[in-house]
Amino acid sequence: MRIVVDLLQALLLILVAPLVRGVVARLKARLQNRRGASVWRPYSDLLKLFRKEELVPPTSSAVFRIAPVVLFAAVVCVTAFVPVVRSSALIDWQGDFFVLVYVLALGRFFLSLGALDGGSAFGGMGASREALVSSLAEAPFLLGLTAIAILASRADIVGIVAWTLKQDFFNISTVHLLAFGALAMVALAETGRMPVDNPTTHLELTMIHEGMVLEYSGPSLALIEWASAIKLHLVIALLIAFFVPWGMSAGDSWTSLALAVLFYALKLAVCAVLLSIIESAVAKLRMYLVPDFLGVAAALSALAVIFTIWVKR
Amino acid sequence: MLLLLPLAIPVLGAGLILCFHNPRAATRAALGLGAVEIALLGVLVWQVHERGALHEGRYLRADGLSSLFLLVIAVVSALVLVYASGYLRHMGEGRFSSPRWFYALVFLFLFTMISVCVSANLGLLWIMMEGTTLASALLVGFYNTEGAVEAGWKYLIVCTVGIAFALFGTIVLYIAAVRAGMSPASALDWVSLMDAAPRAGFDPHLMRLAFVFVIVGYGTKIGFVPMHSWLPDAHAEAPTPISALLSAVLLTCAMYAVMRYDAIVSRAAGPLFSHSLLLSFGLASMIIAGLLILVQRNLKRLLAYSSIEHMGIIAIGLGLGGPLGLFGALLHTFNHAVAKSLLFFGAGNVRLNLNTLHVDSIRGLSRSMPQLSAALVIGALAIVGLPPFSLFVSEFGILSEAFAQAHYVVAILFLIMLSIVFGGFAFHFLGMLSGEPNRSPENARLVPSEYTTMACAALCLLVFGARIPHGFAVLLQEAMAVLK
Amino acid sequence: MGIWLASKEICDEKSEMQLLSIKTGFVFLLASLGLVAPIALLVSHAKTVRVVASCLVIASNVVGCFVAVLCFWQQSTAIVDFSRFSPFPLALGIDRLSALFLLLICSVAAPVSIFAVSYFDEHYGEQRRRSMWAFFSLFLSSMVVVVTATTGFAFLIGWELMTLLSAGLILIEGDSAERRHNVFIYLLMMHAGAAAVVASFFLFLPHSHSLDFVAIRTASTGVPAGVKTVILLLAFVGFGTKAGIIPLHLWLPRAHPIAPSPVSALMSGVMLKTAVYGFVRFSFDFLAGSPPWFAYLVLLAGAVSGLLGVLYAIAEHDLKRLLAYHSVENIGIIFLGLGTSLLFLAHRAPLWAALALIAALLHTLNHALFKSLLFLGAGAISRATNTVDLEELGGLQNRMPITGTAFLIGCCSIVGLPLFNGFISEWLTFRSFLAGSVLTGTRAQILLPLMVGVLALIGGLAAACFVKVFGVAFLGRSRSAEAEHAVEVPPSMQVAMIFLATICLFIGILPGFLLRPLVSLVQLLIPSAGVPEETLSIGQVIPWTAATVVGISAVVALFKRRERLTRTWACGLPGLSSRMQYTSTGFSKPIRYVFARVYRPDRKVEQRPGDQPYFPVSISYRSVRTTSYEKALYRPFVELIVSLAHRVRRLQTGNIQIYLLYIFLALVLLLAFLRFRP
Amino acid sequence: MGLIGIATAKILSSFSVFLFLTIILLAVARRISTSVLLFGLQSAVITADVIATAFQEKLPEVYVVGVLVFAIKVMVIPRALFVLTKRLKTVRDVQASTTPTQSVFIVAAIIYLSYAAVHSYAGAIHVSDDALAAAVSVILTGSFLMVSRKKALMQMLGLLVLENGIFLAALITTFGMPLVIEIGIFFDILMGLLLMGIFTFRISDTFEHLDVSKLRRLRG
Repeated sequence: MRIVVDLLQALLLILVAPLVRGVVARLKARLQNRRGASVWRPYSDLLKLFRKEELVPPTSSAVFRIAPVVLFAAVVCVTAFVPVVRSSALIDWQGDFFVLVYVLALGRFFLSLGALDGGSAFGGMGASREALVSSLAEAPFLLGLTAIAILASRADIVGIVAWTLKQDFFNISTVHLLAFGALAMVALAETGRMPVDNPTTHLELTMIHEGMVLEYSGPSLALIEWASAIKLHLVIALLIAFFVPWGMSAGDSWTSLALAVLFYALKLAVCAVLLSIIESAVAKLRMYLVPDFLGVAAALSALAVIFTIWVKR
Repeated sequence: MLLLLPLAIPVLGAGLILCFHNPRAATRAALGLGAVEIALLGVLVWQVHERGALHEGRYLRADGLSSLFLLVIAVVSALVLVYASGYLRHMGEGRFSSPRWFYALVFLFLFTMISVCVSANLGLLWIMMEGTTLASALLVGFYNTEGAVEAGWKYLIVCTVGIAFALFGTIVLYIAAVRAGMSPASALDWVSLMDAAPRAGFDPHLMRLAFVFVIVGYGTKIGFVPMHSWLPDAHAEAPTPISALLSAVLLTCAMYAVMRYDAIVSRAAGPLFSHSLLLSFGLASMIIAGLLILVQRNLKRLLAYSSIEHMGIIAIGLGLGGPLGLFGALLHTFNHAVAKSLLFFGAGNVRLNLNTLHVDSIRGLSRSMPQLSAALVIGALAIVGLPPFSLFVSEFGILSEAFAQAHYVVAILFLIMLSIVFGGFAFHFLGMLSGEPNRSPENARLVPSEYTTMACAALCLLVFGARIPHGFAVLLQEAMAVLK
Repeated sequence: MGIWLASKEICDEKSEMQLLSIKTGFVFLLASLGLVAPIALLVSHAKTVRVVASCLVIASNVVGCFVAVLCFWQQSTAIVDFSRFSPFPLALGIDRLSALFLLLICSVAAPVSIFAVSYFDEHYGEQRRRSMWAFFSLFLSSMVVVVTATTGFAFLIGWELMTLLSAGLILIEGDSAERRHNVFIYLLMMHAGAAAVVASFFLFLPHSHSLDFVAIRTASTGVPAGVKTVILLLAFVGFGTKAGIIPLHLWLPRAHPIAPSPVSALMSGVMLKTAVYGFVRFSFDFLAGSPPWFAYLVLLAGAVSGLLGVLYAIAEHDLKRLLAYHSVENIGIIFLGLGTSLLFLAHRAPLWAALALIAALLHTLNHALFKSLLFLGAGAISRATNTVDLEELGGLQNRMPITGTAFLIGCCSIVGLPLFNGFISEWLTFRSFLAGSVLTGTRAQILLPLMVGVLALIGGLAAACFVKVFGVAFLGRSRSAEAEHAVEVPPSMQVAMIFLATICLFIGILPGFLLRPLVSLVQLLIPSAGVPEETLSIGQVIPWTAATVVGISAVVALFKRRERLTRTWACGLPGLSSRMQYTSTGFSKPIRYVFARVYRPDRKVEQRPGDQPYFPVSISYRSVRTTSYEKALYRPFVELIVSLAHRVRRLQTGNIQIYLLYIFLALVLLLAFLRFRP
Repeated sequence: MGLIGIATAKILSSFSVFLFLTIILLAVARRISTSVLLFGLQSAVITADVIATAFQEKLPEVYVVGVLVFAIKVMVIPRALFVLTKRLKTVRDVQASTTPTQSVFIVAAIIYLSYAAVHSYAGAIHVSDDALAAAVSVILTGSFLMVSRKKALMQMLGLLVLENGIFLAALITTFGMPLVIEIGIFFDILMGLLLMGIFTFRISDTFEHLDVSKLRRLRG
């Protein structure tokens, strides 16, 4: 039973991901006074791409073909770490958030290699910038998680979530606030959203993530797009689980689970709205301001760690 | 008889060799006489081991310590004679500078050094020590060039003055002994002095005074800083085999004299004073010579400064005393003698073939003269005290003693200076050995006499580094027993 | 403290046979490595030399592996005593710590020597090949001696020889003025470091009366605290110099790149580790911990080395130098682990100390494996293209698929990606940092968790760096004709790389089998430590994670895809040339820009002709890192000594009267001393 | 007692004054020949002292030593040095680095210092202050001459003066060393002088001067 629920949680993260993307796109369109495409549009895009033939540069090697697969597998693997509707996950053990971060890094590593394998200037540009962003994002990401882990005296995501569930919502600590700020900023950077990267850009010179996937087409592109949708969803789910887990089902009964799903949908919707507002309101940062952005995140997360001394007792 | 023969042969031999006007005949005669002499020394060493200390009249005596130094003399002079037989091939016939004169003087020089080691009487010791200066001064000035004459003059004057002070020290010791009631006949006899020292009531003040004069005097010959000034000049300007002899044996013989005095004074007036003097001279020599090695550009002068540094090491070993310090110091005299001979031979061949000793103008030896550079590498590694060569072992012993006695300042300075010396040697030798040769040597191959001597020396360093042969270890023990 | 005691108890009759086989194997290892040198130098028949030398080296390493495995997993202790043959006690022995490092040496050396067979054959003529083999085998045996020594004498012999022989190997490769200078710096720094090691050994002497490890261990409790501090500091400086801790790393990026690739692999992969061994031996085994401030010092040094190491690495485009700087980085990570462990030990938290020590030791082993793999890869690249300059490479993956794949595994491992071995140790390090929060009321409570950020930054930058390395060297288009026509290396070289890559993967996926003996080892070093549960859990979980990732990848990859080869999109222009790709320098530009303060670059743009700003014939751009430790740290010191030497030299005036005056002054001074002596 | 006895006592009590005189004159001497003459005089004073000592202490060995001193240091060496100066045809000036006035002051200081230095020892070994101080100041003056005179010949002379001082010290404290040793020492001195003579010839052949302070090719 537990395994089924955990599996379903993971599937939820994977399958709903394009929808989240669609919703955010739609909301953004609305905020910009456009009608926007259907929220199901990402699904049809994926389907279309999966059916297309793939164009491969002649100079490229096997790495070009493997990269999207590894990226996708890594992201899917990570979904098994995150509790969504109840505080449990498929893979659940002490210290797993380091693994989570690093499995994501595995995917990104390969995607960057794939980008370089295209042999074009844009792939290199995207990979180079991605290298900068991700190398600087990793530290605040892990530090933010560390702060919360110290507070909960646990190092497993599920344990932290279970601990948070027991806390009083209104008794929020400074550490949580700081860590949330840091992790939210990191989340924007990790998922390639504004103000770090513009996912909808068509101007090559401003691209980061889009620059990397410029050479990809067909099923490979579909895998990459899907993976980045899952990643977006995943990161939102992670933030929800860490900072507002309340509403998760405590038992295994279907009703409580259904209620939890409902709560989750609600929280997800709020997040989507917030994200679209941020993305509409904020301009993309210049490339060399990104380190400052991440620097602020790092400072916040470091402060969060330092504040644990006084909060923990 | 056994003591007289090794003394008689060099003197007679010197005269004999002078009769051979043909250089080749002179060389052959010298080699033959040398073989006999070395065999006799071997027998003598063996007999001392078998029968204990040997006497010959009141003035000659050989004990364990002498036999160790005799062994050093035998080994080095064997190497030097064989090496010189090839080295002198370029030398013409001139007034006082022909092979026959060379060998004659070498034998005289050997005679004085051997007699230093077998003197039972401190006065005789002094006379013979002065004799070494006189016998070798002409050898230093052998080439009769401007440099050689200058070096020879400085050597003669500086050492004679130094030695004069040693004479004064000897006299002071004599006064102390006579005042303490010893008969004038035995007051300079080392054994009687050693016997009397603990109980005869020597005036400790006079003993210390005597030691000050002796260490300054014989220290001039050893090359202790600041009395070392003659040493680089003499070593650099002398013919290479003589440089090897000076560095490997002459300095060692002077050190032998200091050891004898140190033993008496330690017994009579407590070891603190003499040992601290030895330590300070040792450290000063190590530091100054080590620094000079860094900036020295002439290969033979470089080696000369290294000799000063090693005499400093030996002095530190003696000054520390203790079983390991003494062991290290005695072993180091032997090791240094062999390693320094090897290096001087190498330097001699560099000079023969490239006609220069300037470190900056020697390049790419490893390409142009691989055998020679192998010898130089081994010599350099050994002299800076790296394993697997034997100097590592002796320096390890001395360091152990320094740390075990908690002489931390000495030990740390010792280590720092070893590193600096290493830096100097590494810098100069890397420069000379590697790279493209900038001039082609006139005769790249070593002649057999050269490479056999170098190979023997290198092998000796390696063997002693891996394991001290049993016989030698026994010899060391006997030598240490004499000094205790 | 207890290693030898505990192991002696184990040696009952049952393990008698085993002990015998271990001893035989060990003696065989040393003897055959020692035999290679005379054979290589003296036997005249060239082919025999080649066959015998390579076979002996490889066989001895394989045997060494078995010996190490037996000792490491079964915990047997063997001692081979040569004291009868040497002037000072000289004995070799294998306890568990030694066994770990012996395993490290042999398991790296075996493939490296396989690689070396073809490498030496192709790169050197008859004469140099002989000396290469001789030095190579002696270098290996010196390292074996270092890690198995049980007396200070033996250790120091091995320690000095290791430096010398590696310098010899570098010089056989070539001896231009620049190399000579680098070798000189290498030798000098190593000698100074060795002096510190010598001193730290000898400082035990007044208390232990012998340099036997057992005696040192027993005496260490009686050593006064001040002396202990000095010993620790000296050991840290001495071993830190060898390990390449910043700012003592100066020699490392100079010496490693100029060695032949198999030797670089050994130097970077193995020789640096002997320093880690020495440091662990001193701080954990002999002294059983340190005061907290020392732990902080180690931690700080580790953090600085890690960060600066990786930052300097990113700015490099010479592959071997880049890898050398990564050695600095990884040594930094290892010392982060060691410092953490010492800190826990100082605060009496043995369990966590054990965890951090396991992390450090495992990272030591891992780094040896992947760094030698990467250096072998660099060797393969240089064989195929005659260069290791990244700007001249590109597109090698299609031409050298096996090398490329192995190299990729190496890259993933060094970055610390999951499924590869580097991750396991980095994860353990992360976990021990996290555990720092249990040390309430100490500075470590914040400092250790903050180190998570430092290590994450190091990891992130390393990832960026190796994306660059692999992407620029192996992917995309070739940037030079040599890279265009590169061919795969011969099978023996492939075998070597595949072997190392397999071990990396194996440890990365099934770490449990290695962690169990590591735990027992650490329990001996830190007596009251239990079994950290992390070591168990990661062994169980990582395989599942791996299975998930691999399974999903396999499933996804199974979908057959239609492919069509087309030219890369070039914005509508006729075509791309290789010069349009991102270069290594271009790739690292953003990071160099962000960390400009670390590099303090000196940029220079030269344009020709200078008077036409818009139509130059050529533009050259040069950006040189100016942060230099020589200038800030070493130069003043060196200049002081040299100026002192020059001043001393002036004392030797050449005037005999002055010389005589020196003698008289010395005499007068001594007489005055005698007169006014206290 | 008799006349000889009185003479002996006079010699023994006053020889130090003569020695002081010789060394002061040595300090101001400007010509090499004068210096050699002064050295001969000094040796003669010492010979007288040796003979007087031998007579007073009734030591037959010491007579032999006295004869040797007379033969070598008063007869042979000064003559050889004269011959040498003539043969070498160099300028006759001693070429001092100090003016005669400075030299006198330095020698005076040396004499004073010698008294100060020997004071603590002289009592201990039952020797008169004067005699011991004379010996020490002769040694020191020899050293001073070596350091301050640039001519090679003057260095030899300085060495001889130094040697004289040491000999004197041995004589007055212990009535000389054993005879064999003394003979050896004399032999050494002779040989040393012979060698130095050879070298002075070589120097003048090679460099065409005898100024040792200009021999500075080897340094550093």
